[in-house]
Parts: sequence; C-alpha cells; structure tokens
Amino acid sequence: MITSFLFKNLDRGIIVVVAILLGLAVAIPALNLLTAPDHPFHVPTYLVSLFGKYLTYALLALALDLVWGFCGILSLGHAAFFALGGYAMGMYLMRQIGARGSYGNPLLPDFMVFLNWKELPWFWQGFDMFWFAALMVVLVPGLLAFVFGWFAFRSRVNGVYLSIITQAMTYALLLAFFRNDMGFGGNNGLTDFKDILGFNIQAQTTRAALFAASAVTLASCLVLTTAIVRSKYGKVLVAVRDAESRTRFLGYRVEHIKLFAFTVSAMMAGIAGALYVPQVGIINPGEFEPGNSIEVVIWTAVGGRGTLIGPIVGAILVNGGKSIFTAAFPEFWLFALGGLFVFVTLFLPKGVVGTVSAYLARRKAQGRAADADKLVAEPMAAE
Amino acid sequence: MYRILQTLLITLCLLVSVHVTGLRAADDLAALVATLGTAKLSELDDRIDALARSGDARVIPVLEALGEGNLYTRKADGSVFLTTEKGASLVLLDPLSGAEIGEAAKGDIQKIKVNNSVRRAVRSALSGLTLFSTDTSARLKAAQSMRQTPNADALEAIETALAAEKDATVRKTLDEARAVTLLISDRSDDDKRAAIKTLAESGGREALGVLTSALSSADASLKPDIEAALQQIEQAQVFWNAGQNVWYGLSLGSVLLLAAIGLAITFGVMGIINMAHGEMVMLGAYTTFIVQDVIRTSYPVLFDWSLAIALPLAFLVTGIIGLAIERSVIRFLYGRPLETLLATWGISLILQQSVRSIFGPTNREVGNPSWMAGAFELGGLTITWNRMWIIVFALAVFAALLFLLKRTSMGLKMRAVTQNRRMASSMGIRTPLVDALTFALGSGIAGMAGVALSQIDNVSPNLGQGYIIDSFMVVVFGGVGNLWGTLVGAFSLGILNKFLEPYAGAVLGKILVLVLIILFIQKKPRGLFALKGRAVEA
Amino acid sequence: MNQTISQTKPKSLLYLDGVSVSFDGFKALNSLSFVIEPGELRAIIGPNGAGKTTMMDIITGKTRPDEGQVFFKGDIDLTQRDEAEIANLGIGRKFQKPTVFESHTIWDNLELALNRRRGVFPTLFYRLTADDRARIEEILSTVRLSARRDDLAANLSHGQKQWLEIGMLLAQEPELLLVDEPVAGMTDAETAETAVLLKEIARTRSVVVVEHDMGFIRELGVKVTCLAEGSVLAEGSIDFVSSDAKVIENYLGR
Amino acid sequence: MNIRARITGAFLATVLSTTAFNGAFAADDTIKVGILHSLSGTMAISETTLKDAMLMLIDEQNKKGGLLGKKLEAVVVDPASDWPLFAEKARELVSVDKVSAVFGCWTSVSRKSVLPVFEELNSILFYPVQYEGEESQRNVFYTGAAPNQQAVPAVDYLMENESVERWVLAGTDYVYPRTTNKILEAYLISKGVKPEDIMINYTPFGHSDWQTIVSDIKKFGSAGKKTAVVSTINGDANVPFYKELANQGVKAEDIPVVAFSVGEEELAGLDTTPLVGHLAAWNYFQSVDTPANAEFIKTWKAYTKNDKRVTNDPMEAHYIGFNMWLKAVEKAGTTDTDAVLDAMIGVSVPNLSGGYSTMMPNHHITKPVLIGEIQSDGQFETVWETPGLVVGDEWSDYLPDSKDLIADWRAPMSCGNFNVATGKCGGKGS
Repeated sequence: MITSFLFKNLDRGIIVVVAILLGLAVAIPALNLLTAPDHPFHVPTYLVSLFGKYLTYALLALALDLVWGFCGILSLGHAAFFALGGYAMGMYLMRQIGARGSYGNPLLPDFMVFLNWKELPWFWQGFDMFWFAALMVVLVPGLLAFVFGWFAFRSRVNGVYLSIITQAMTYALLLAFFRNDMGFGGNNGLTDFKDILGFNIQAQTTRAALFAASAVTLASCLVLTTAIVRSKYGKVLVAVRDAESRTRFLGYRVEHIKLFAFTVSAMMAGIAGALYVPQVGIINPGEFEPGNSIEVVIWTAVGGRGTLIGPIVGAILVNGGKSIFTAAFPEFWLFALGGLFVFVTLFLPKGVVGTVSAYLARRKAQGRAADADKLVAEPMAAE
Repeated sequence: MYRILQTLLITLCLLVSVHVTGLRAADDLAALVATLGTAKLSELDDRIDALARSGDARVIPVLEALGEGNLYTRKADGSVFLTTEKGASLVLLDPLSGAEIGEAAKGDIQKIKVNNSVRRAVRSALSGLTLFSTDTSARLKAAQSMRQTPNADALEAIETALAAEKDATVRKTLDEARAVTLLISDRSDDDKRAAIKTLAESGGREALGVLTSALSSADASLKPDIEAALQQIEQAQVFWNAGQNVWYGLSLGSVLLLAAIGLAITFGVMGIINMAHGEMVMLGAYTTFIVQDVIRTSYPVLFDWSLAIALPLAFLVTGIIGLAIERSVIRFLYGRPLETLLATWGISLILQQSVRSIFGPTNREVGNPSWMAGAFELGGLTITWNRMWIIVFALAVFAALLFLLKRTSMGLKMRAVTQNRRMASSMGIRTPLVDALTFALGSGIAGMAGVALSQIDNVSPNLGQGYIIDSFMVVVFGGVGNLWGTLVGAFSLGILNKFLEPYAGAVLGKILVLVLIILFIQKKPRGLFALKGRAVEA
Repeated sequence: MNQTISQTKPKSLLYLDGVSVSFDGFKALNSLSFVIEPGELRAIIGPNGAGKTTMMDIITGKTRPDEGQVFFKGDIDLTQRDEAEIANLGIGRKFQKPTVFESHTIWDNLELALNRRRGVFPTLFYRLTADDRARIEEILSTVRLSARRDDLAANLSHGQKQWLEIGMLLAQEPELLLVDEPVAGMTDAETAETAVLLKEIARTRSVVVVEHDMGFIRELGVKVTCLAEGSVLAEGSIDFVSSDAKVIENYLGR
Repeated sequence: MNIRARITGAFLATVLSTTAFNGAFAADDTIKVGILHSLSGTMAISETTLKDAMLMLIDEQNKKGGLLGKKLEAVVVDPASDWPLFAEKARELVSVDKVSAVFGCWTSVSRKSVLPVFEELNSILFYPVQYEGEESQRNVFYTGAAPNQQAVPAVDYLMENESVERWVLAGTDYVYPRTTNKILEAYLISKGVKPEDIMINYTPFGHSDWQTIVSDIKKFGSAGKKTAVVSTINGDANVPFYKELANQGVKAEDIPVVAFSVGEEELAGLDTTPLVGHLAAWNYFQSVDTPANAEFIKTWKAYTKNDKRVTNDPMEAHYIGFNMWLKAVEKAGTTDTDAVLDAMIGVSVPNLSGGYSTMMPNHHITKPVLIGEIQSDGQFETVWETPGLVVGDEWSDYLPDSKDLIADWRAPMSCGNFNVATGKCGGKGS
C-alpha cells in the first residue's frame, strides 16, 4: 500500500494519543480511587471531573475539526449540537430523579410542577429509558445537522454565509430554549441530577467511571475520524475543502460529501454533550450561546486544524489555561485569553500541533521539508 | 365686540379677585405654606388643595418645587424654604417672595417627602392655577393635565378659559378637556352627547380610556352613543396601530442599520469577519459618556450639544483604535478571512476587559439632551424624539458613506483595493494605507453608531455583544459587499420583527426572523443584493 | 441554420442550439449554436468576453442558460442536470487556471479522479485494487509524472500542474473533454508536448479546446470555431477562419 | 517518541501537580472565605460590586482582629457568567482552596448549578440576591428576599395607596419572574382582581427594543382603571425599558412601575429625572437614614476610593450574611461545616435599616420590606415600610404545589421540603 511518509508519521502520532487516552482512562480513576488522599500521586475527585470535562470539550473540537479542518465548513453552530446531546442526556437524568424532587412528583420534573404543568409533554416520553436517551443523543443533533445541511449544501451556501447561518441556527435555538414554554426548564435548564444508570452521580466511583467513559469515547472517536479521514472519502473531503468546483466537475456530489461529514460531526458533538452533562451537573441554554461555538473554533485553531490531534490538544490547552487563570488572575484572565487568540493566529497559523509537526518534519527529512508545510495547508485557499 | 367685552370683563373680575384675596390673605398664604413643612404625607393633599383654592399665582413656584422634591423644611422649627446650592451649605429662600433669608448646613434641613399621590395633587392644583397663564405652553400643559385627570369642579374654569383662548392647539386640548370633564359632571345628557361626539372625533387612546370608564357609570340612554364612539375610535386605532408598527419597525431597522453599517465596511467590503465590531460601537458609547461627564462637571450649559461634540470624537477615537488594530494584527491576515474571526474575537475580549477595568463593570449614565427627550403626536402615532433622530442620523450616516465610497477619490481607491489588490497596487495606489484607512473608517462609523445607541441602550462593557450577531445577520441578509443591501436588509428585518412581535411575542418573533433568514439564504445564498457573474466565483 | 443543426442532433455528441445567458444585463451568450461530433477534436477561439468560458459553464452545468437547448449524446438534456451528474455522464473539464488538489499527492489526485463509484459509502470503504493501481500507473506515465507520484501537487511547476489536471481528466474517462487554455503559461517545449498529448487523447474521445495561442491551434490542425459577443462568428479550418474578414476585425486584427 | 504526545502529557502533568499542590500547601493560620461572583461576562455588571463588598467586609473584620484569633483570607475566582463554570469554581474553592464558606452567585441558574457541589462536599454558601423561593437547601443560606419579602408587600402598597385595579406583570422570561408573577397572579385574584385586568408579558434577556411593549402598556392602561406595572425585568434590559418609558411619557403619577430588580446600581446608568416616582421594593435602600448605614456607606466609599459608588440591597444581604457567619463561627468555636450549620439558626445580627435580622430554621432571614420612589438623584426615597420584620417564606403559600411544604433544618426534622399534609420529607437533601 502506498502511503506517504507524512501519513505514516501522523498515524503513529494518533496511536500514541489513543494509547495515552486509554492509559488515562485507567490511570486517573485508579489514582483517584485507590490512593489515599494524602498520597503524592493522588488525583483529587475535583480534577477527575475537570479533566473529564476537558475531554468532552476535546471531543467537540475533534468533531468540529472534521468539518472545518478537513472539509472547510466553518460551523459557528457546533455548540448547538453539543447542547442538544447534552439536553437529551439531561432529560434522561431528570427522569431518573423520579419522586425525589422537591415536590415529590413521581413523573414531572420540578420545574414543570413549578410552572403548573399537569402532564409530561410528548417529547419527554421515553427518556426514562437509557437506551432511548442514548439514541436521542446522536439522533437529535444528527437529524438537525442532516436537515440543516441538506438545505444549506444543496443550495450551495458557502464560506462566510454558511458560518453566519449556523450562527443564526444556534442563536435561534438559544432563544427557543430560554423560553419556559418550551418545556426544557428555561434559563435554569436541567439540573439537580441524582442517578445515572442507577449509580449516584455524585459518587467518586461514578465520576471516575464517567471520566474513563469520556477518555474511551474520545479515543474511539479519534480512531473513527482517523479512519474517515484516511479513507478515499477523507481525501474527497480535503479535495472539497481545497477546490470545491474541481471536485464537482470530477463527478462527486459535493453536497452529499459535506452532508455526511456534517452529520457525523454533529453526532459526535452530541455524544460529547451527553458525556459533559453528568460531569458538570447542569445543562442550560447558555450552552447554545454563539460565543461558545466560536470558542470551539478557537480551541481547534490553537491546537491546529486539519490535524486530528490538534483540536484535542487545543481544547485541553485553552480550557486548562482558563481554569488556571480564572482562579489565579480573576481580573485579568480575559487579557491572557484574548492575547492568546491573537498570538496564535498571527504567529502559529497552523496551530500548536501543526507548527510542531511541521518543524519536526523539517528537521527529520530536510529534503522533504516543503511537503510537510502542506500537510496543514490553508483550507481557505481556494474559495 | 361682544366677545371683547366679555373677555375684558372676565379678566377684570379675575384681577380684582386675585388682588382682593391677595390683600386679605397674604398672611394666610404664608401660614398655609408653612403647614406644608409639618404635614404628614397623607395630609399633604388637603394642604395642596387649600393652597390651590387661594388662586394666588405666587403659590405656583411653591407647588412646583414641592412636586419636584425641591421644597425643604428646617428640622429645628419646621419652617419651609426653597433652596439653592452654595458650596457645602444651602441658601434658603422665602417660598412666596423668593427673597434670600439665610443659609443652612445640608444636615439641618430636609426635603419634604412626596409620593405619587402628592404629585398628582400638585399637578391638578397647578393646572387650575396656570390655566389662565400668559405663557401658552403653561396653558397647554394645564389643559393636558386637565384632560388627563378630569375634575368636575373645574368645568366652569375650563369653559371660561376656552372662551378666552386664541391658540388653536390649546383650544383643541381645552375642548377635549372640557368634553372629558363634562362626562363626569352633572350636565344634561344632550351636553354629554355632544361631548362624546367631540371625543370620538379627537380619537386616541386617552379618549378610549375616558369613554370606557364613562360607559360603566353612564345613563342607559347614553350608552349606545358611547359604544358607537368607542367603535369609531377603535376602527381608527386599527389603522394607526399598523402605522405604529411600521414606525417601530423603521426605528428598529435604523438601530440595526447603525449597528451594521460599520460592519458593512469592515466585513462587507474588506472581507474581515470583524468580531470586535461590537466593541467599537461600545467604545463610541463610552466616548459619549466621557464627553457628557466632562460637560456635566465643567460646562453644564453645553449639555444639549454633548452629542454633537461626541460624534466627531467617537469617530476619531474608534477610528484610531481601528487603525491600530489593522496595523498591528489584521494586515497580516488578508486573504484569510476565517482567521480574522479568531484574532478579532481575541481583540474583542481584550477591549471588553479593558473597558471593564477602566470604567468598571456597571452601566454608566448617558443622558438624553433635551431635544432627544420626550415625544410628539402625529395623528394617532406617538413618535419619540430620540427614535426619530436616530432614524435621521442612520440615514445621514448611510448617505455620507455612500457619497464617500462612490464620489470621492478615497472611495474609488478603497473599492479598487478591495476588488483587486494587486492591480490597484500596480497602478500606484498605496494599498496598505488604503486598507488601514478603510478599516479605520469602518471602525469610526461603528463608533458614531455607538453615540446614537448610547441614547437608547445600556452603556456597559457588554453593549457591543448585544449587537454583533444582529449586525452580521443584517449584512449577510442584505448581501455582503453591498451597502444598499445593508440598508434594505436592516429596515426589512426591523419591520418584519415588529409586525411579528404583537402576534408571536418578542422572543418567538425573533426566533421566527432568524429562521426566515436561514431559509432566505437557502433561496439566495449570497443575500438580497448579491453580486452576479464570474467575478464572484473567482 | 437552425434547421440544419437540429437534423444533426440525434447523431451528435454535443448539441447546443440558441443558447443565451446574461448576467446583470450583460449578454454573455447570444443564441449560440454548434455541434460536436463523436471523436472530434475542436478548437474554439475568440476575444476576451466572447463567452468561451461561459459556454463551458453551460455545458458542465455550472450555469443555467436563460434559453436554448443543450443535449449530450443526442437526447440527454444537460440543462436539467448539475455538475456532478454531467461529469458522471462523461464530460470532463479542465479549468483555465490549473486546478488540482494541492494538499494531496499526485497519486491521490489521480486516485480521486479515477472513474469509480463516487458516493459517500463507496468512497468510505474503497480499497485500491490492482486494476486501479495499474490504471493510475499508466496515466502517470502518460502525463510524465511517474517520478513525482508521492509529491504534493502544490509543489509541481505550472506546466506539470496542467498535465496533472489533464491526467485527472483521463482518469475520469470522459467521452467529451473540455479544455480551457491548456498551454497558457507554458514554455514552447511544453506547449509542443501538450499538443501531442491532446491529439493522443483525442484518438479515443471528443475534445474541445479553448485557446488563444494560434500557433498551438495550428499545431493541432483541427476544425476551429470562432466566437465573438456570445455567438459563432465563423467555423472551419484554421486557414479558413483566420482569413475571414469578421474574424480579423473582431479578433486577430486587434 | 512523538513530541506532540510528549507535550500533551507534560501539560496534563503540570496542571495536575500545580493544582494538586495548591491544596496541599493551604496555610493553616488563616480562615479562607470564597468569593464566587462573575467578574466578566454578562453578570459582571451586577456581581463585581458584591465581590468588592465582600473584600471590604473581610478587610474590616481583619482590622477588628479577624475570627477565632486568625486572619480571614479572601479567595476570589471568576466564574465568568458561565453557569457550569460556577460549579467547577465552587468545587475548586471548597476542595482545593479549602474555604470555610463561600459567598456568591447572583442568578438562580448559577445557584442551581453549584447546589450539588455544596451538598456533596458539605460546605456553606451564602446567597445574597432576591429570588423566586421554592428552595431550601441544607448547605445554603438565603440572605436575599423571598417573594413574600418583596413582591407581595409591593402589590399591597399599590392597592392600598394608589388604588391600582389593573396590573401589568412584565418580566424577563426566566424562573424568577415566572414564579413571582405566578405568585402575584394567584395573590391578586385572591384579592378580587379580575383575570382580564392582569396582563402578563415576557421578554428575552437583554431585550433592548421596548417600543411595542411600552405602547402595549399604555394601551392596557387606557381602559379607564388605575393601572400599574409590576416589573421583574432583569438588570440589563431595565435601562432601555426606563428610557422608553420616559420618552413615551409614561409618568409615575399615571402608570407607576414597581420593580424588584432595579436598585441604586441599575439607576446609576440612567438620568432619573423623568422617572421620579416610579417604585422599587427592597429590604434596604442606600437612603435609609440610620447610623449603621451611614457608617457602612462611608466605609464603602473609602474602600472603593470613589465618592460616587452606591450601595444596594444585595450588598446589605452580604453584610448580614457575613456577620451572621462570623457570629455562628464564634458561637461554634470552629469553622467546621456541621457545627456552623447548627450554630447559624437563630443567629441575630443588626441589619442596615435599623433593626435586627435573624436566621430562621428554613435558612431564610427576617427583613423589613421597604417601598421606595425613585428620586432625581438616582436614589430611592422610602415611602412605605412594613411595620415589623417579615420572615422569608421559602415555599410560597400561593402556589398549589408548594403550599403544603415547609423547611426546617433543626434536628430532628432537618428537612428542606417537609410536606405537612403527608407528614413526610419530600426528598432527602433537596
């Protein structure tokens, strides 16, 4: 099989990252559960949840990278898919509360009792079953992406126009979920969860398990996206990104190519949201905020779009920085964050991973150095 | 001849009565005023009534001061004063004569507390007293007040005033006030019928309210008349309501236009996805705040000019900041539009936090100059001055920008550079300079928009965030790169929004508008006024 | 003229009749009619703005005509189909500016162009067969790029990109090939080689070449159609066309 | 070995170690107090002041010698108006910084977001903002007003003193206005107001174009009956709302607006001359004339070095909450959560309006209710005051589902939602 040197190189990188993720999936829960709190290698539960959250963000960024980095679709609405997946999971968790809510109503979540609702709305049916909720976690964002993409790609809405209408989509959803009449808890969203699959959601072991689940899911999705990107379909994706009309004149149905990636990406984002909710304990319309989607783009850019490891690194870097700086310099962290974005776009246009791998490639194989640059070629060069 | 005689006679009578009571009650009046200082809140109404019944014009400033909360009482003896500020202490003035009678420390005297019911009493007392004022606007105010809060006892006074009134506007208002008052009086049904007719003709919501409340208490014989009048007014209202919606739509559209117009340059013309655009608007608003702050502390007389002063300053400040941003960041990113999104988002975070650090996170006060406050009636429409001036301003900015781009050599260069950078550069245009100036222009216009928006919205570090998404929607909906598209886009979205709002509510209305934009872009993937042909595809 | 054209419709490969299109009031094509026979190599010349590229856009489905008919293989109405469908029917197109997938290797460029099922799932589960490999090798040698198969297309010279694009079109196995200015920016040697290449290709399929370079067209030695202001000005051998008074006035004379 | 992977690993390790050791080095000679207020994002506008107020209170207490012989140390974090981040930061404060109590949150959703954290880690939160009620949690003390300490008395005032018969309930579409309006609607109907005389209107957050709604209010108000607006419009949207009211000439004498979310801080962004006479209901106004308040304002202005800084009701709530906590810790002799929780109930401290506020067993406090009219200087003039203190009612008596519930955190009941009808505690710990 003929595979270029670079792809071989990248594949090795991905194997390493997958191995690290799987290692973490075992090590962090083990260090958390099995060591005494004063042990030097003890990982506090607080960090387990925090890292679990980062991993779901990483998954979201990976999902965005599939469409942006490889297909040139800059979605400014990916947080919407994330939030929808989160809401599906949140609805399951709400139903699990059962009669343990403040008002003790066995069927209705507290906020419905609060607003004088008498019966469960139809779209809440079925969410008491985990398999159904899990299905909805991928189906709802997937379906929205499919319908939205079907229209947008068929009409050849491109570039900035597409970005702006995805933003309009998430903004409209934000406003809709804010409405208390929608039946999703309005501004407060869904919270006060108790159990997941019968386990206490606040228990240390549950948190460790959720972390492990996030790490394993991220690793699997990384393998999946690698397979997608390395397949001929993946090459077509990049071809669409670089020269859309050329691809079309070769006979590819660009709208189908895009639609598939967009839908898969939305489903991955939905899964990320579903893993996120039980770890942070709340889902509310704030997740639809257009700014959140822009942040995802920024994680991806910081890490390096068009590489698969980049978005993961970017999401963890930026969010880790945010966690540290919001506590260390509460008054000034926004300067650091804003400065980081400017710095990365100006000096690291390929992102951290892109720059490092380009540098490595140059050093390792100087004769082929020029090729390495193109690995993360500008996706927007053509259109 | 007869009328002149009558007027003379009435004036004479009034003068005499005022004079007589004046002589008799100079002391009484002072005593009455003095009681204001010691009265409880619930007793104030009666005291005001008593003062009003004196009919003495000298009472007017006292009542006015009371209503505005400027009447003070000395804690020590409960005597009543008007005051003017003088350093740390206050100069005390006699409430009736206005003569200076000493000074007091601020802690020694205290405001006479008033509440809404006292203010209402003051208002109706004042309207009785100023109905015969020589000042037309005072008479108008009195008439309006009487129309708003009718008092059956005042009917004869209104009729007397009506007979003497020359000014057409005041006459009309008085006429309506008379009709309103007559309805609650014990006059004959025929008189009332005529009054109902007057009200039906005058129309408007106030008449509607008066008639609705009259309906419940009126004689059975009058009810059909009232109902017919109500129907007549309501029919007229349907028409005016539609007009009102159009006006609100235009007004919202003008706000959208103002917010978007700078973006139409930086994003539409230059292709920079400028997420820091909202912050430019915000900085413009803060410039207004600073200008007003300086004026307030140093040159209070200039307050009405504050916006005129702020406009060029805001343009300069935001223009220079825009220039700095372009030179330091954006110029490295031409041809990479999506990266400009990331960098400008970072810049917007920094700008927001800077403003928060400098001015604090809370709202800052930006006042309306007098010419932007209040409203006027146009037929059945209530048109607020600030909204009207904002529409005018938005259109003026638009026209000026259009002129600049289409009719000046600078505009020509800007268009040349944005359409074909290499060609323009090879023709000797200094493209970096033109880029920088174009971005500065877009930013400067955003700053000017901020001056206008400071009049209707919060001046806080978050100001820009509220407009950025709407601005992008407007520019994209109108068609990127087309100023006319932005104009039409802004106004059509504004009007659409305002027509949906009464039916769907504010939230659902906005959601519907967004969904319609998404659908519209499917139909016209390049917006309302898309450029066609091969050039676009390249 | 229309009558004679419509008689040729059933046996022609490509058939355009009365095609007009305008952009914002500018008439890019004005009742354009012509016919390409199976196996024909045709050159099209014309001044800038004559409508050459627009004509290609119409044939490949990028632009819809305001009026007129476009038929492929006698009865396939091209105005009702989009680019991908038309490409799959067997019409390939080379752009004026060489357009290859710069972040892919030369090999991958050809693999993508290869005439195989192009749906989402067939590509997702595609495996390179021995046949496909042989075919790509063959094309690589045809376009003289065998040595650079693993290089990124971005690193090719301008002329090599033109060839790669032609190679991609070969991989696509079209029945009709539309080639827009294939020798623009090429050296003389490259130009001559390209002429040989095109003639070779034309042996198995129809080719329409749009070109400014009269020397190149002379080298091809085929029937020439001259377009001006959106319609056909003259048609015939290169000598016949270049002696036409209208052509001289409109195009060559300038 | 791949550098990318190495960098990732190194980063994770750094985060891990730095944050983990932070906790290990927590000094023992101070008592830490967490401050969890947004310093950036949309809520910074309201919450930053509360952070400053807390820093001042802690500063003042340290001048007086601290607590239990130790200095107090403030730990400030920025949850950035991002609700899940509130939970993360709360967890960080409690489990990494080991704070003894947290003062924070403004919006209901931020409180909801951190509730499970405080419950799980068994720490203490003081919540200083007026809210919708319908909650009582073991680890939270609610020092702001419950609906019965603000909304109901305000409506009473308007009915009695302004003889209002027609009501517009205008609010931002979220839980606090929804609940408050629900309670008010039930209350008004119980007082004989006809349903057609009540208009309810909801707007989105940050709504800035009020033309249609103000004109609707005018229309509703022209039916010949005295009309008032009860506004639960949220912070940011108030300025444009009041500007529109002023411009469309809605005068307080004709259609008074009584607001529950508009305080001195919000008015600081407005020219209040055209708004004189509109009302607000709170438990504290800056204009309250007591020595304690004068002292508080003086300290505040000195601390912020700004003569124009205003004080407001949530600041007073923090003042009360902080002093209660000090007293409870002294009483318990330790900052240990369970001991402090026990000691808190029944603690009584002076408030700024001249009386004493007491922590009740339902974790709400007693407060006076003041109705104030807006003055031209941006302050409120108290025009009415409840004769005594009002006890915060966590479960409203006017909502069908909560009227049977009570909260009492004293042993042996120790329940936040005890159903007096069934005699059962509804859900442990909720």
